[in-house]
Amino acid sequence: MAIRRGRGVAAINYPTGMNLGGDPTQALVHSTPTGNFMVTLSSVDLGQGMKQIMAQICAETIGVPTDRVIIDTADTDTGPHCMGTFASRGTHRAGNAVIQAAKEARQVMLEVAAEELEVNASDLETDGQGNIQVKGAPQKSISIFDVALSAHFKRGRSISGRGMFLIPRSYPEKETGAMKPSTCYAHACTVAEVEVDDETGEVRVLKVKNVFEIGRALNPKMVEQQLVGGSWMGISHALYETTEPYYPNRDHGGTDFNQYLMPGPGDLAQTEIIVLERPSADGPFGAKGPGEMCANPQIPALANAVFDAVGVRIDALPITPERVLRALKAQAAG
Amino acid sequence: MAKVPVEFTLNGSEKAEFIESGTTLLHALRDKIGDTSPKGGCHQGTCGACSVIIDGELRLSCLTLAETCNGADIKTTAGLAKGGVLHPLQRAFLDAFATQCGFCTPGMMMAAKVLLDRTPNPSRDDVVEALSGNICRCTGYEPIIQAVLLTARANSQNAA
Amino acid sequence: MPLALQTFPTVKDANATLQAAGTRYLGGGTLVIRAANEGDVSTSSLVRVTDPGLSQIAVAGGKVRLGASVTMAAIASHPELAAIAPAARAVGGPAIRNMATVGGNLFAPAPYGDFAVALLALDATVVTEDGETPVETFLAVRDTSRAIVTAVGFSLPTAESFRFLKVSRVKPKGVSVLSIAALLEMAADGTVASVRIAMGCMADRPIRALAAEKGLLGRKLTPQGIAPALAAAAEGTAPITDPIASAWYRAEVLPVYLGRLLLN
Amino acid sequence: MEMRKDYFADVRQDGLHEIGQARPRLDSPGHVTGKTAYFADRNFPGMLHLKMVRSPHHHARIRSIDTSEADKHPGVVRVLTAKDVPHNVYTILILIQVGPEDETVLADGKVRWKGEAVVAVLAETERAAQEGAAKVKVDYEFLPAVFDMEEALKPGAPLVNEYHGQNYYLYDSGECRKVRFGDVDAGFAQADHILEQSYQSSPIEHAPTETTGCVVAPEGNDRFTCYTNTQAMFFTLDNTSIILQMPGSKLHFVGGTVGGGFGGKVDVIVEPIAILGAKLTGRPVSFVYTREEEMQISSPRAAEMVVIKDGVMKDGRIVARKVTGYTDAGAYSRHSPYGTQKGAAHYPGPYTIPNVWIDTYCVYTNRTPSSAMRGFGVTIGDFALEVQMDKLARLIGMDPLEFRFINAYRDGDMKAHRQPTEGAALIECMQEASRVANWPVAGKYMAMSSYKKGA
Repeated sequence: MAIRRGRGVAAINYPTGMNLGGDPTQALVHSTPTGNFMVTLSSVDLGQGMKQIMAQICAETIGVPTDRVIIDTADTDTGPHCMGTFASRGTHRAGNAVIQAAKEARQVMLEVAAEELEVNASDLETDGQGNIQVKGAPQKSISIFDVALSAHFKRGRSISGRGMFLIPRSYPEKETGAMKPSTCYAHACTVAEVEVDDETGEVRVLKVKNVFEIGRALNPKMVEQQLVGGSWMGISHALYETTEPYYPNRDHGGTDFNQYLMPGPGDLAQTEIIVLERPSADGPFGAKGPGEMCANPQIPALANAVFDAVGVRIDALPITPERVLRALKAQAAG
Repeated sequence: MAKVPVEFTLNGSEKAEFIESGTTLLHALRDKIGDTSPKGGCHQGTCGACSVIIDGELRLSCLTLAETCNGADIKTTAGLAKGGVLHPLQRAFLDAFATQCGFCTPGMMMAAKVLLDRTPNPSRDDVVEALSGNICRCTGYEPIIQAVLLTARANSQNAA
Repeated sequence: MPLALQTFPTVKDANATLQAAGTRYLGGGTLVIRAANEGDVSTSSLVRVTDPGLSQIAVAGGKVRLGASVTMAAIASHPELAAIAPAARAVGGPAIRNMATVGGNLFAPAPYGDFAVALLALDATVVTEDGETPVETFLAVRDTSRAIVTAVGFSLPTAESFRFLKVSRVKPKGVSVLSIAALLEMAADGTVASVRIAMGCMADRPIRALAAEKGLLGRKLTPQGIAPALAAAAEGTAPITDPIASAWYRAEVLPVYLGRLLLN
Repeated sequence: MEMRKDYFADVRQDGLHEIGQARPRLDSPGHVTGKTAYFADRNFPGMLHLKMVRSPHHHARIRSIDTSEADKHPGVVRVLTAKDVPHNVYTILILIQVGPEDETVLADGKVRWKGEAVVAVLAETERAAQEGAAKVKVDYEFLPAVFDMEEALKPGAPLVNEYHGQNYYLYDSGECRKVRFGDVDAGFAQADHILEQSYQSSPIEHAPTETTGCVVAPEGNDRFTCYTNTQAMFFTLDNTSIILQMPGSKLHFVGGTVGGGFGGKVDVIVEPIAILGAKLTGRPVSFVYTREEEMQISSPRAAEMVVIKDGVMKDGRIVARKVTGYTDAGAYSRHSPYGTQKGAAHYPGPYTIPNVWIDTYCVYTNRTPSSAMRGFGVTIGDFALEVQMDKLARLIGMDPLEFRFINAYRDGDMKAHRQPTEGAALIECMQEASRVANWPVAGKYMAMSSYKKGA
């Protein structure tokens, strides 16, 4: 028996948002009487944390702490249209809509503050802690709490804003395929190390080192969640997963989590994540969509690592022990 | 349909219900009693999202008939926090960013709680084994393992 | 008809009810309740027995008697059953092990039933109201068995004599690619004096590796010594094909893993 | 995780108050206390349960459906067939003008995949619905089925879906989406080596821990509230409006808290029939996929076949790349024509290649309809492209990482679909990978930049 080691590399890019655009998202922002901000959307949180990110984006734009923002989403009686959560579009599309809405609300907020402070709105800034102050003279300030009370009960102003983000749809040219699929792309490069048991075809993933360029990590811990979980899913796709293990034969499809294989907590590779940020031109604070692409580069990197280890190419997914063993036997047979 | 009585203790309070014979504990808890913290991810015993603690042991409520739990002491994730204060495991799951979609979280915490109740200072392998019947599709497991180890470390520091 | 559970204090009472159509015995629930949840409407009545004797573990004079309701977790943590604990621990995750029973495992179709593989290697006896049956015979006719299994009995092996290996793709908990249990007695000269090998996933239920057993007798546990046994290991097998692995793969790696079990 | 802030520092504004900060997630306290409300955590008195009778055959004509025994079964409240669905033939992308309508909510006259929905049974309990479903009798006449994409594309293959008329999706560009850039034949003629390889995948399931489903409650005023785990609220609402021929104002969808999606919850499958059931019975309705349905009935990621032919020079430049991609849509379109087209836009990968030819086909077979999944249209393509890159590097005796530097796209490079590259960062990712993985490359590659040449 021999355990043989190998490593492989892969580099990829991935578009942010629906292919060819044409996928709008809207947002509404308004202040409560005491200066909390309600973001109304119909975007869906699948667990990636879209509610939290929209709160941070709104907070940054308005100039308040994130805990002053409330997200009301995915009720079609209240939330304006969103195309949906898919195609790595949530943060990019909804984030831009929230920024636009929050900017409009912020402008009203500053106008009310300007009236209270008897200065020009253009001379005001927020301190990020819940106050509005005169630029260069921070002692002259008013709390957003008081500004909102004033707007509601004294000045009859609605501190609110509307946001809409749409990348116009591109139609591919029939003969050449000329088109504009996306406005920004995330990037990744993964190096994977494996051990292959040449008697059983079992592949053990020792290490994956993933470098991701995602535009901007709006919340680094949440980015880490996505990238770590995505890297696991990439490994899973590469080595384990299929609903039809004998495709194109339809038989023996798994119907539960025992038969549908995914790496367990005892199969985890040592995983390293490095993040680079090249802000995108049109993303919210430069963000791109990292959610999908983070599960892609591990797959070819592992395929290449298996070849590096045992000298056989598995060009069909998933790279099961059976496929490796069959290839090794064919190799031995010459 | 014949109804049968069931009585058990749920998170310290007495519960008595008439249920249809053959009802799983998962359905009884969720649909009759209103504790929706155990989740139905598979109803097959393969995902662990419905895990509860019965008389100190980790069980799958989707494969347990409610009427076999008469007199039992049942604990669910809904009962972990006391008086509005989070249980150390809950705190650790927050601090370790160990939840994404959150659907597996209540089951994971039940599995982790049983482990820590018996093995206050578990090794990583102990944690991996304890969580091995619970599926998570979002996190890649590592943050959850870290959250459990973090809880153990915090507990041992508090005890010291 | 809705599903209904009937509870009896003794096996005798339950056995009578179990003869009715659409009735199944409820052990740990991992097979029967699952089937009901998945829409199997052929079962409308479940029967269970609360006799505490069914959950008892008795170890005396080198003999073990496990009540049919004894769980995998109870076996795995029993201080006197350390030798067979690996086979009990091979079943499911912690929650499943708290529920899955010895009796149920005898009926679990491949790729499940790892503990029954161990019982087959141990030459266990299956106890019902009708009497005692060798596990090998019982497994062969289990599909038509109607009497409730009350216990299994076997001689407790020493830790050195009993070996168990489960191969799964997912760790630490995954269903079997295959499992192998071996009971080996060595002679003073280091050769195999007696051997029973059982395999999971090499048929729809646990089966003996008779040819491999024969090939091992009188041989040393060295690569050369076991070579004939490994070469014969697949004889008489009909490995299953399922989402975990194909019959081809299982047959290919059986001698590899048998070799590792014997040499380690 | 480590942030490498030294890259692109000149174009990034750091030091913001909330952005870039690891704020705790506002939803996590709900998750750890079990208080987060998923759709299935809503329970209404008198709620009915919907179970689907599904096709046991891959391809068959339905001669007759007899629901009389099911109708009479205790606990069964209503049995629905195709004739109950106002607009039974639909396709979800019709909202963005991608047709034709090609799928039935409930099978009408024919089934095209094993598992297709035929009859819906609504009952007081899940058990009664299961029992009722078991009593539905459907008389099928088997038809030949095709499972292999190459077979499906051959003349004379069984026709999978009459609404298309052929076993591929017809784009405005013809039988495939095309990209033509440069002169690929001239590129091959010039190349030192040519390598043509074929790559294959099989379907993959999203396998979220929460299965697809919804709970519908009549509001009592002719409106219906649908608690759902859809990934796209209005997409689902608007398609439901079309299928049920109900004004959208009668529909109220509540969701947004989903137990994992990964692309698996953008098909509009459970909501229309559940709302129809609520409408016809006046009762709340729950339709939740079993785990078995989630694994085998819900759309998987498509199986794909990718054939890549490359011309490469000894110095490492790829001078021509021809990619033919096949996406196994299964029996119906769902999102597959979109995903196939996304593949065409993605090839030839993040590399600058002067001569490119792309054809991507969306192929119909008698299998579970596939649809979107994390990395839709790209994931399998990237597997093929990046294994091909490894093979090419070895073919010319070059380090695989260095080989990628030579071909990596940079700002200003023209892509095959005729957009100039903007915001590239592939080179920097590879440079960092070289460092962290201790995979050294020549200094000239470490000195490269994605920035516009000369800028």
